[in-house]
Amino acid sequence: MSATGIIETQTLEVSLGPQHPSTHGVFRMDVVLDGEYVVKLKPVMGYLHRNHEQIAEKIAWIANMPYTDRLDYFCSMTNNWAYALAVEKMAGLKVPERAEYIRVIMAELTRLLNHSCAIGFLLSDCGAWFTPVLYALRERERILDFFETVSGARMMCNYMRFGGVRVDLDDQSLAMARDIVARWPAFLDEFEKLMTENEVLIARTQRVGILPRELAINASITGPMARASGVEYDIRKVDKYGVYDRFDFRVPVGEAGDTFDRYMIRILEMREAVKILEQALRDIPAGPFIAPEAKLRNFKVPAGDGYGRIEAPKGELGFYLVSEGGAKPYRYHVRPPSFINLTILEDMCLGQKVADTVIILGSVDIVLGEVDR
Amino acid sequence: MSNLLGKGLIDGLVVTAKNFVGSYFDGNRKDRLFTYQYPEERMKLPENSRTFPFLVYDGTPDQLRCTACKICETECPPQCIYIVMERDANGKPLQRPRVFDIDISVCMQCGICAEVCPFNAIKMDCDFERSKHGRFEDLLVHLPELLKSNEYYHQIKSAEATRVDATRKPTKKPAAGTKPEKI
Amino acid sequence: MDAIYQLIHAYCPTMPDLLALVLAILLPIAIVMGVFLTVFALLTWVERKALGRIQNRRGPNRVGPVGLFQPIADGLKLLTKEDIVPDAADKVVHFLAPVLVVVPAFLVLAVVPVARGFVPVDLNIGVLFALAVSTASVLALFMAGWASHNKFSLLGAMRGVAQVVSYEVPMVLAAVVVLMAAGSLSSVTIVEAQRGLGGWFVCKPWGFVGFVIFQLCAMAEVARTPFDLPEAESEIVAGYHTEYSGFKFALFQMGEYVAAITMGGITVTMFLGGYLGPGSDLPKIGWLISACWFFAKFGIIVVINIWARGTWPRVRVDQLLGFAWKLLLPLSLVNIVAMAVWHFSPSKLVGWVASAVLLAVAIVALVRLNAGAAFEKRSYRFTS
Amino acid sequence: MTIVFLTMSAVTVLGAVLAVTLRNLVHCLLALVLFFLGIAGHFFLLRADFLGAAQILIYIGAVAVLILFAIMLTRNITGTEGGRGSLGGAWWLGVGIAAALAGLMCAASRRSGLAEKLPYGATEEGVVKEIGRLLVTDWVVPLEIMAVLLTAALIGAVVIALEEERKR
Repeated sequence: MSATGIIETQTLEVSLGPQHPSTHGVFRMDVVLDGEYVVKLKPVMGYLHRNHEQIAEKIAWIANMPYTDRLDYFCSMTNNWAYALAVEKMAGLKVPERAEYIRVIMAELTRLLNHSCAIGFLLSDCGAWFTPVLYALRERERILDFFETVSGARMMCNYMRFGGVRVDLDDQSLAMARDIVARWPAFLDEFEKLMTENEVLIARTQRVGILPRELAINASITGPMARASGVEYDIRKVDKYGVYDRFDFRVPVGEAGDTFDRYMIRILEMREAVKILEQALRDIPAGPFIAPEAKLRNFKVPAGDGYGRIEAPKGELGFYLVSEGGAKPYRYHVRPPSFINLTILEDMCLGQKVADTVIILGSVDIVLGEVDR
Repeated sequence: MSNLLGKGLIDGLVVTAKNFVGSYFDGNRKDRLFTYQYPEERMKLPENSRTFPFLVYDGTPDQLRCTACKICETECPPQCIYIVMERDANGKPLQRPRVFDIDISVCMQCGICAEVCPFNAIKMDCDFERSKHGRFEDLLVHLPELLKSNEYYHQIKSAEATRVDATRKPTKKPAAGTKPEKI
Repeated sequence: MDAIYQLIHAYCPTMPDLLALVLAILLPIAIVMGVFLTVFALLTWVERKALGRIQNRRGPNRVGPVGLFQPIADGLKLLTKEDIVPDAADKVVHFLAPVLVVVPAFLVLAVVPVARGFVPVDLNIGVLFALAVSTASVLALFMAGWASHNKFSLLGAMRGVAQVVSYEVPMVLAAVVVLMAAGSLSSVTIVEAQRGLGGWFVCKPWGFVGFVIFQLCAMAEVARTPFDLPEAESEIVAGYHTEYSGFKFALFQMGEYVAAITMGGITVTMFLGGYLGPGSDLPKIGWLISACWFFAKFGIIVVINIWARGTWPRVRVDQLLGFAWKLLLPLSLVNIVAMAVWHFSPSKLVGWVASAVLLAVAIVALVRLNAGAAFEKRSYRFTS
Repeated sequence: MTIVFLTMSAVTVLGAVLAVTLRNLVHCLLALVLFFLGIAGHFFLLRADFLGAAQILIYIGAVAVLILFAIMLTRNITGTEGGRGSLGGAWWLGVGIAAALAGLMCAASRRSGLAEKLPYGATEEGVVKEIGRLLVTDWVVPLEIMAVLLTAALIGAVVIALEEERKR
């Protein structure tokens, strides 16, 4: 059933979501179908809007930290870091070396956690009946245990502080982290053996949802998605924030920019993240974990503005803050990677089939908490 | 594909078979069957873990550390704490709360109240079994329910409690006007 | 039937003839229904348990010992649930669809020889009957999808119809090989034709290819992963039974399961030697041993189904149909030729080699033809 | 047996009547399927098991589905419009044509002596075999003509599909 000169068929408008098993939350796609082909797709966002930016402008600088946990609830550590980075830039706080290392460890563990779950859910969208997801969750559990031991909470860590981190890593938790990192390559091998060469997966993902390089740049796509399209852009390399210039790691870049590339780039990035973690856990210096001049209460940021950005697992996560010198931000703006990456969903989905829209959406790797804020 | 077509499918089957068989010979539970069978077995929570706040008292419940300074009330991100200071017959403030309510349906367990408290009076609990039948009144926790002894604090978080006790030793009960310790 | 009739006469000579006749008809039906409904309930438990272990979970373990009573609990739950019919639905068709799903599934059971001398109805066209009746489920799919007045349902139904119709063709053609070998359409005769060491049809080149084709088609026919498109939950919610709840939903699940069971039974009968096996011919307890053999072989099919479901992703609609028309259909035609080669070859060895070579060449050629440009090996560059 | 025959006939006739009188096209199709089922039942009743099974396999499994796709392709896909014109004033014409056709078929089958040629005496097992034998001996020419026709149709379908593929 396709639109040709021979038989005129009617299009069918289907609303995928907000209650749909694989829209990764309350997200809606208004899809116009011709048979099984997508001729039009409109992403509808905002079901999870909760006034994140407005709330932030009403409360103290530090009180915002737990709110950033809830942006991308998979990666609270990197959210914390981006926000802390922006504030530190404005306040001119110097972060002690040990804290920088701890931050790198946390961020890279978050990357492992996010990517493994992202591809797990992508495969689940392909119909692999939750097996890959549960393998990913099994490994994620270790990282979450580690996060809980260190920060007190599994997902809403609220761990970073302006000028450092809240709790130091003791030897026991460092050993825990080393154990996780040591296990990870084996898990990746198992995962890859399970799926990467699976013919069904290849047939489903190769040349599906192609994002051309130019479009990726023009739409300011970042993160693994941009790199899968061949854009060599990684803020860890560009900005060298934190202590990333001390680690030896490579950035994988894809060619075709299709769903399969986005899947593979994530796996390769995890392998690189393991390398970074090994180095960071080996080299972590002793010293204070928070800047001595940093304080929690009555914290004021000098007037001015600042933009702090990091390479979050999903892409560039930025916080643009304006201060009037008071105890609260005057303006607080988030540049969430999944929101920006989601804007070109229609371009990737046109001409594909309904079944493909779901896996293309899965390969974008969105978290609605961040998209809608 | 350089290798044989269908190899990927077989490889996947091998992995799932290994996991299937492995789950029966899984000595260390965390390797494969990582779920806890909740009501029968409980997770051992690490010391740092935090759920809802509680108020620490030394000895008897009337010797609570809280001075109703309202720092936690102002710093609380979702504004879920409500404090009214006790006053005597003449209207003189008594440095302890008459009302201390926490709406745990709003509380987001961030632990900032415990961090900012200069008197180590409010701490984070480890008890996650707080479900109630009602949605509103039942989840509004009042002062008597919030009070927990220092012994309880030692019981759930011994290292942290010992550290706190060490810093508190010199001044048993902070006098009015004591500078809050720097954090 | 006659045997039971005689038996009843022998033990209760006073019973009126008509009653004895009715009993003789109803008794096998009751036995078959009872056995297969138990198998159905047990199988849902086995599947959930096995999938759980595959996925590092425990599976159901709360109701009864190791969760054995879970199917009963599920049934009770679904029975007590509210039955919701959408306002815009076509009420009559919406009601009829779940019924129509279950009926053909059970009808097929009538021709499956479960043990030696035990087949509810030994139709002389047994296999054809089974294939024909199982096709009728197409209609139920369509009725459910269309009557629900839901776009997801309709999409699922159209997918289901296209899928079942497409896979029917290679399935019947794969079955033709067996019919040629056995020279009969009767299920009992087909089983008896597989006597002897290595007599199972699956042990022969054409039989093996036929078995693989038939098994794949059977999986597609009853919408099991990786061909579960009509109810692909990540794409179209629940497909054609999106708008069903309560016991109607249970009927859909049951219909599907029973269809899967009967398809497994047919596969066992046609390719795996049915109830045959060492000891199945013993005089007194032979029927019991043969039943054990049947269910053991049936277990193999179940394992294949569950294992595939726990591992493989789902294919896409066009790939699914392309697989049927471009690969399975030509292969099954070549398979018939291979059977002819086998039949007319002068000696067994020549037949073996000739048909095996023919099939191997056909498989390689077809795979090459279809997968020529489909899969590419990717390499990634790294910047540092 | 008479009761069974009468019920079956009633169902068959009911299906046929509903198929032409119902307003919703999909309902008509379902009624038609009921009619097909009735015919299959008649075959089973006459101990023509093979024909009965073939009737189900071909008419319900294939023909009905074909009509279904035709309806889905030409009408509103969700079937919301439903209705169509009533029987119309020309119903007597249809009845007339149907009667004439039925008469013609009866006469033709009686004249040709087809009935005598069919393998009545064969055992149950033999019916299928006999049908198969007749198809490739006595009736081989019609069979081959049919095969050529179907192949031509198949090739035509492939050509049309290829054309569409090229356009896309």
